[in-house]
Amino acid sequence: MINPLLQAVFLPIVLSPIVYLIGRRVGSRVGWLSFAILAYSTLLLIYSASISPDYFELYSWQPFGLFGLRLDGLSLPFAITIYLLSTVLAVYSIPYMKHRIEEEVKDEHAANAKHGIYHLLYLTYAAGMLGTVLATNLIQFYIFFEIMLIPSYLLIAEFGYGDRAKISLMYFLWTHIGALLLLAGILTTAFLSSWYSGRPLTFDMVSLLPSGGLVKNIDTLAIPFGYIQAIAILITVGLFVKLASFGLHIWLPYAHAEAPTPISALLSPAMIGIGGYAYIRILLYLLPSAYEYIFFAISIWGLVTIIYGGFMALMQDDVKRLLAYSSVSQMGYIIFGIASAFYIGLSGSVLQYVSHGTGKAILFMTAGSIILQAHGLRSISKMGGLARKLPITATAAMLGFLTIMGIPPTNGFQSEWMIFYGSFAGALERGDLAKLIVSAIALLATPLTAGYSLWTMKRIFFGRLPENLQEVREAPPTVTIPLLFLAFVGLLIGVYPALFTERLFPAVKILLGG
Amino acid sequence: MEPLVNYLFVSVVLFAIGVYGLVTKKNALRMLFAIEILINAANLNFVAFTRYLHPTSVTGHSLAMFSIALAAAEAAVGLAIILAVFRLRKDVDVSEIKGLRG
Amino acid sequence: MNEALPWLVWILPIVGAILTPVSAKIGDRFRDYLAVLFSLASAVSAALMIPSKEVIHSTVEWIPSIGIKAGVLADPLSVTMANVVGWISFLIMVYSLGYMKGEPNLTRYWFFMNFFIGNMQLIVLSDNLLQLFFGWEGVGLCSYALIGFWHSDEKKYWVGTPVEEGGRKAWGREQAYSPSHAGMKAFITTRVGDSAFLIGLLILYTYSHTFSFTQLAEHTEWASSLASAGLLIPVTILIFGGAVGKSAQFPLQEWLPDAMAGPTSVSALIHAATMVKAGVFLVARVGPIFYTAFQAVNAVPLFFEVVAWIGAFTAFLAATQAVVGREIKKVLAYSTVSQIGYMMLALGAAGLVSESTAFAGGFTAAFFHLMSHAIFKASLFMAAGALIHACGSKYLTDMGGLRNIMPITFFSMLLASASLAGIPPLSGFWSKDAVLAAVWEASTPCAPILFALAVVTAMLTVFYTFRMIGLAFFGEKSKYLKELEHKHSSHSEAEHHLGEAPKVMWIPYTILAVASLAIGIVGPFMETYLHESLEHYLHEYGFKVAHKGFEINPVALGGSLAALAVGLPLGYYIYVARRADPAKIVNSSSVLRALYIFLENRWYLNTLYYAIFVDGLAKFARVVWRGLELGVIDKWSDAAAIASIVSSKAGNWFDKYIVDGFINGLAYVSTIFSRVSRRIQTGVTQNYLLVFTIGVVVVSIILILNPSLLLR
Amino acid sequence: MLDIPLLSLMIFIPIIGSIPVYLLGRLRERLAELASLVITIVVFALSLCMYGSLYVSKEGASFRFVEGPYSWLGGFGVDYYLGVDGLSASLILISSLLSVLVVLGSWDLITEKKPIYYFLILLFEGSIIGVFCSLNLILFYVFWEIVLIPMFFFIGVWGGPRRKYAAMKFLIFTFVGSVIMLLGFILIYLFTTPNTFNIPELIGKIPFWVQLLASAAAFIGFGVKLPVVPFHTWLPDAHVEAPAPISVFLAGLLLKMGGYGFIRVNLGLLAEASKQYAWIFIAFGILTMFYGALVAMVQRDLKRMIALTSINHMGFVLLGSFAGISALTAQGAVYGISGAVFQMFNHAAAIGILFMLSGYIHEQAGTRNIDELKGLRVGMPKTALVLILGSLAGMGVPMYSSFLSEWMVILGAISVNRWYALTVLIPLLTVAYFLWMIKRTVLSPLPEHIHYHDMHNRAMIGLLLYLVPLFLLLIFPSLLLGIVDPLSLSLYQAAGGG
Repeated sequence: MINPLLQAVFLPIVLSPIVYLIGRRVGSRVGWLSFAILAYSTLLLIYSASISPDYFELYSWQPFGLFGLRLDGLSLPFAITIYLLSTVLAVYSIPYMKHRIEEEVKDEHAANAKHGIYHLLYLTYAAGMLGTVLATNLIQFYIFFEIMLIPSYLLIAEFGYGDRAKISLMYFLWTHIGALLLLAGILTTAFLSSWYSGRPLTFDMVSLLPSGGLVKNIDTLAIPFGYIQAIAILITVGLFVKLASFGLHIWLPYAHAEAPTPISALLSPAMIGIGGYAYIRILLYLLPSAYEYIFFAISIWGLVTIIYGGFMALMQDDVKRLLAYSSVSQMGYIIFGIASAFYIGLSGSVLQYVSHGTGKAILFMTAGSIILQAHGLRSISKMGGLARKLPITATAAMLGFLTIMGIPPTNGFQSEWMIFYGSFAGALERGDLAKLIVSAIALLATPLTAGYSLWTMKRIFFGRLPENLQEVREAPPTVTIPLLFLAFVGLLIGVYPALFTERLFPAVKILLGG
Repeated sequence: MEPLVNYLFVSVVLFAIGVYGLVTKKNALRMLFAIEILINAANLNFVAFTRYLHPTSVTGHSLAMFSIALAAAEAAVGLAIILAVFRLRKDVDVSEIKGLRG
Repeated sequence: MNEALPWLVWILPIVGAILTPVSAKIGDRFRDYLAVLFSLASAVSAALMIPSKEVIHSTVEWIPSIGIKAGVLADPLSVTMANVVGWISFLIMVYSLGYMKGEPNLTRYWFFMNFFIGNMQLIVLSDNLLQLFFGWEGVGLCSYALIGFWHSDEKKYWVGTPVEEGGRKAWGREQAYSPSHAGMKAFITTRVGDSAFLIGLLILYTYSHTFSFTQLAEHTEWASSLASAGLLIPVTILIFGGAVGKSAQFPLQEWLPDAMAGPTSVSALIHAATMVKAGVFLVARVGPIFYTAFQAVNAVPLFFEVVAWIGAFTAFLAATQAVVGREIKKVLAYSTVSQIGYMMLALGAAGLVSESTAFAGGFTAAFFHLMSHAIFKASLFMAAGALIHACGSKYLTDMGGLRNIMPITFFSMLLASASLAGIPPLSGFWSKDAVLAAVWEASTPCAPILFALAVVTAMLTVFYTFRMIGLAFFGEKSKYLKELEHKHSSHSEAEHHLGEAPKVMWIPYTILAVASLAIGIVGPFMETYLHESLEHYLHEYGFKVAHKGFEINPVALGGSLAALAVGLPLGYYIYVARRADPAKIVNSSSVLRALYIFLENRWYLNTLYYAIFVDGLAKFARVVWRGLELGVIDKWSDAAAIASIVSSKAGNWFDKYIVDGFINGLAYVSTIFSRVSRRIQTGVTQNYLLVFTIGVVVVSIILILNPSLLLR
Repeated sequence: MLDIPLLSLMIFIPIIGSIPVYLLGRLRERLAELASLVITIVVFALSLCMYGSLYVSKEGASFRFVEGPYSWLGGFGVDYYLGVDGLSASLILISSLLSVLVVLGSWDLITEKKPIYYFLILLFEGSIIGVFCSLNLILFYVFWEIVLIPMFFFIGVWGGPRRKYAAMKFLIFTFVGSVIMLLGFILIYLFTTPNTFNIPELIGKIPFWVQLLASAAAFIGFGVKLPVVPFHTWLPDAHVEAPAPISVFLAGLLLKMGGYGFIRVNLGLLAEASKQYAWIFIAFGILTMFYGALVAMVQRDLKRMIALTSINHMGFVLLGSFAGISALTAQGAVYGISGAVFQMFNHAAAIGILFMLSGYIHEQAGTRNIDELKGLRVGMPKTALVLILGSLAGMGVPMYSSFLSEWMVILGAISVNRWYALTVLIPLLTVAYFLWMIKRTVLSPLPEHIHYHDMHNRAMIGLLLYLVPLFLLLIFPSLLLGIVDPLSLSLYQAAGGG
């Protein structure tokens, strides 16, 4: 098969207009088509992963260097997660968006057109995310970083709930500002690299170029440390907006709560975590010393984010908002793992992305199925005892919560122990007592997650069933099967993490110069 | 033979008459006649100067011929305009025609 | 000897669990029996491991890139434990057939029961801490799910005494909880301990680079490096934290009494016989390793001090609370906590001995007590379940005089509680004796205090045991029972009539009761057998072996006999013979009354925790939400937007009035100028001519006046 | 290939063809539309050939398809002298492309005086192509002035309510500007040996003080066209009054004349002066960018907003070209100058679709007032979709090549002086006001009483055509930069850099 990665990224984009046109005819059923496309692309990913543990595709892209797609141990978990979720959610969207669009548009022709638009944007969005994690060129990375932003913005603006106009605008502006800061950081890096190394300006992060690409960890050059600090701060803040870390997170609860649920289930697990990927991929590749300089600060930041998100989640009554805040908290874990300065910790946060991906996707989908079955009910205080009416949903929700709580045998536990182990190890390697204490505090904060998760579980699924919910029935298989499938994947990785770790650990080790 | 000054004097007189007529008369036809007188004054000068300064050449005479022909054409055009104006407003009083007003 | 056996022991039940939803499709009875079958298979394969003398240790790759292996380790410790767990679980599964008959959603029940057995056996048999932690959280999950089995929270399933049933409020908080709440409480509380456990685990791993027990025991360099980092004591104690949570020791004991909201079979299996022992088992697993570690760096074995003290205190605390328990299951729960305190105490004492040969003593004692307690407490719980089933009430005060109505239950419960009270020659007597002996032999200054605490606890144990028996089986039938009987006689087709429990229920707990008797009879030999096998096991951890035979420590014997001598008559006098009315005694003096309420409210610890960790955190969260999130952070984007709009408005104003205004101003000036200048243009030809002529004249005059202008 | 006078064809086919088109239009107006479409397409085809051959023979730096010099006013060094390099080629390409699209768009939007309208369109196209490929300053000036005539009539005849004012303002500004520019040319002619107006012969021969004066003159001349703040005030009015297709010409092509002039004359002829005093131009460029962006944000009239956007975008051109000429490294120069050219190209397409949209919206909703346009998402979904896509092109977010060009310029700027990194904020502002506009118009709820009618598919496709090159160039920027980069390099080296 020729250049599978290129296909995997561009097939959805290229085919999306066709999907749109077909969608105009067949309405929501076009979801099966986009499901097929994404499934095929996922297979392509797996195929290219099977070719070699570090699989490249490079295309000329003057004047910015190479248009490269790279599937190595680091990007593999992200890529697989993204496309897996997109594939599964494509199926899930069929019933959900049918319901969602019928709420607004009565006329059948217009509704079909909307389905077409939805899937057009959906495919572009998925491809954008994949491109971001596969990119080897900073400019290319940024382009995909934005390409994934635009369709999601349109999806929220077009299909969202509530004051979607304002919220989508807020979403776009916040994340775009973050992206710009990131870009500023990237450009400065590239410039410094070319100035101080005397090489021409380039943005390629693949060192096997004739030109040599960007100098790996450019701080080996004689660059004033002030610049490096500046870059570190720029990139950190830029990416932490995407990661919705404490203080920069405010766009997230709005966006995730008001987006149509399949998109929330893609935004929250798949997209925001990409910030973490970028952090590992870019900052550690280019500026280890900057990382050394900043990792303690961001570990504190991560800790604050963990706890803060947890507390905010406790306060929520809207189930999707609650999940959104829990995402903030989970991103805190990713940040914390990144700050561990130890390869297992970083790999832990990569796995955390995967596990949060499965877990939070499950949770959002369960929320969606409740919304679907209980006719738009989102207020937790009006729920209760739903476990009897929605047994499968309840089971899936339990598994989802277990995943984000990090309870074995879900994959949440694997990522959790790796993150904290890495954090301890990093602290002890440096004999850094403060870091050790911070890590301990962070670990002791995990019952908070358990707290809000189980409490939510109790309030939604246990206890008395309100009168108005007596007629609720279990969701259709197009909803439940994706749920169970994701749950299965989560458990699989949880029991046998070597699926990812075998390639992940070495890759991260190299990044850390280990 | 007559000194040049006499010719010049005559032409000045003619010129003054022409200017006088041109400025004072409001009737377009009269003004046209006045212009004719002006031109003839000029012609007289041409011929006179040539005769006295370059007795051999005929530049002045030819210029005079040229201007007479021109005057004829000009008179024709002028008459045409005047007729047009007359048709327009049963009158050829120039002071009423203020189209050039800025 | 087949290496697959240990694997089977924990994988079979999990397979059974996974099959449950499938078999439920075939038929309910099929589902139930299949589930029981799987637990039996697990128990059998556990039994098949006994004959082997040598240790089975088989591993498979798990996370190769960092050299983490999954594996099973079947040594005497785990094999014995596996058998205890396996067989008791099997019996309880059988019991559930009767007890849970006719409940809805039994698929969930069977699934989690089997899943629990699997995870418990995983804890027991795993050869490394990480895998153990898997099982550890797994059983926690099952406990959560099964406590909350009746998650629709009807009042009858609540634990504790609701206010409308005459319950007391502590600090204005009702002391009764719904099943789902109780499950949540259990999970979160244990989760706290687990976090501590995880911290210890991970720090340990950073130094040892292995989770495997055998390797930890073999190379103890990690101990020295940990000690040099000053982390040895904290790490060991943090790991103990996990045990504290799981085994409901002080200060995390509060979840267990409320865990009684679950079905009684669950309480019997998870919250009496097996899961809560996981903590003890963990300490037993790591105890020897830590002991050798401490020896290696010859540090003060503070770890064991802590274990011993927490054990002793918890034992006392829970025993006092058991004395006033109103619900039969809660009494048993308190006693469970208290007995586990004994085991911890014994383990702690084991580590506090001067020379390593004596370690085996406390170790054996703890383990022996674990076994016997598992047996009689399971039996007690099942019997209690039968009582509740029969009476339809969980309150001791609603029972009474049942000995004639439920003779078998009475008989087995009597045996079991005698064993609990430590009446010779039942198993409880020997094991408790061994514990006391171990404590006495502990070479630490405060050994006498611990011993005293243990004896007092023993006394209380005897008392509350007989209180329970007395209230349940002796004396008059309670008013409640009379009404019940009357109701039944009026319409005999009532769903459950007051009488003996069905076979499927009474057979299991009778078996266990008898078993505790049997073990009691062969007590000394049992103890020596355990002692030897455990010594043999400890030997592999580099302990010196001193083949001391069975002997009775007179002091310990004296202690336990004294306890009996005090507790038994008192209990008999008040509750069996009913010679005195406890209510009167309590109300007689305000001190006693205050004490009674204090005990009934669990020393107010529960309410204290709620005040701090539930209300406190909720308040904090609300404050942050109002103040920071909505107050500050939410405003940022709006502020930015406003700023940019204002600035651009300013720019626009500049554009409109300054730049454009300037241009238009120029145009205006020029128009004024032209308006002035156009006045000249009258349009009358003569005027133009006149001007022209004048001009000519003027020019010519100038030229005439000064011709030089012309001639230049 | 060189034996065909390709450039003259491209100039004179439209100019001469305009007369029959007019006459046909007198017979039946439809004929005028079709005929002008045919002619523009022919020209587009020719320009494609021209561009293709240039692209194949990667010679962006040197002039090709040279015609002449044929003496015209022999005595004064005024020759008929044509030729194209990378710069002119790309601009000619976009001009011919836009002409086709504009003719298409005018079918819907222009209803009266069609024959004369198409006559002027063709005249405009021919003359602007002339501007872009004439190698003689006077010839250049002549075409430059001819361009004004049709534009003046476009605004004055087909314009909106205040068309007289706008047309006059436009004419005065640009005319004054170009006269000053002419003075500069004459200055060059007088004080340079050999006395000639032919650009290739002048390169590198102009004394420095002449360069200073001339570049001052040229700055005003081109600056008015570009436009540079504060010479920009004619532009919003002209745009607001002009009919939509003409706004496309205005912003898409007329402004490019300014950019072209800056690069061709200031960078090509007056290199030293430009290099030395680049910071002045750069300062003006940055001022223009911020100014346009800021002022655009509060506009109520959609079209006025877009007009100011194009001011903002053209600021990039000024910044890029002068940052490039004064760059420290050859690469910075390439980023700057190529970025500027690239930006001109992209802006032509992006602003084209936006102006056409404003026209359609005005036609369909009867207003262009952002506050009165509500719920387009429901009311006119197709238009809303195109509006969003177009705005994305205007924002320079990386879905289109406009992102690449803007960032190339910024890169070039930064490589001159770190403080120019300030311009990173510009794309942010742009995004902000575009999204705000979209929020208010597209995403707002549709009031009951309003009933819009949506554009039909042909118009939609006609609009989406604008986006094709943008998207293509995002993935294959080398299609354009391949021939522009050599030019930028040679300019940079000619200016004594690198």
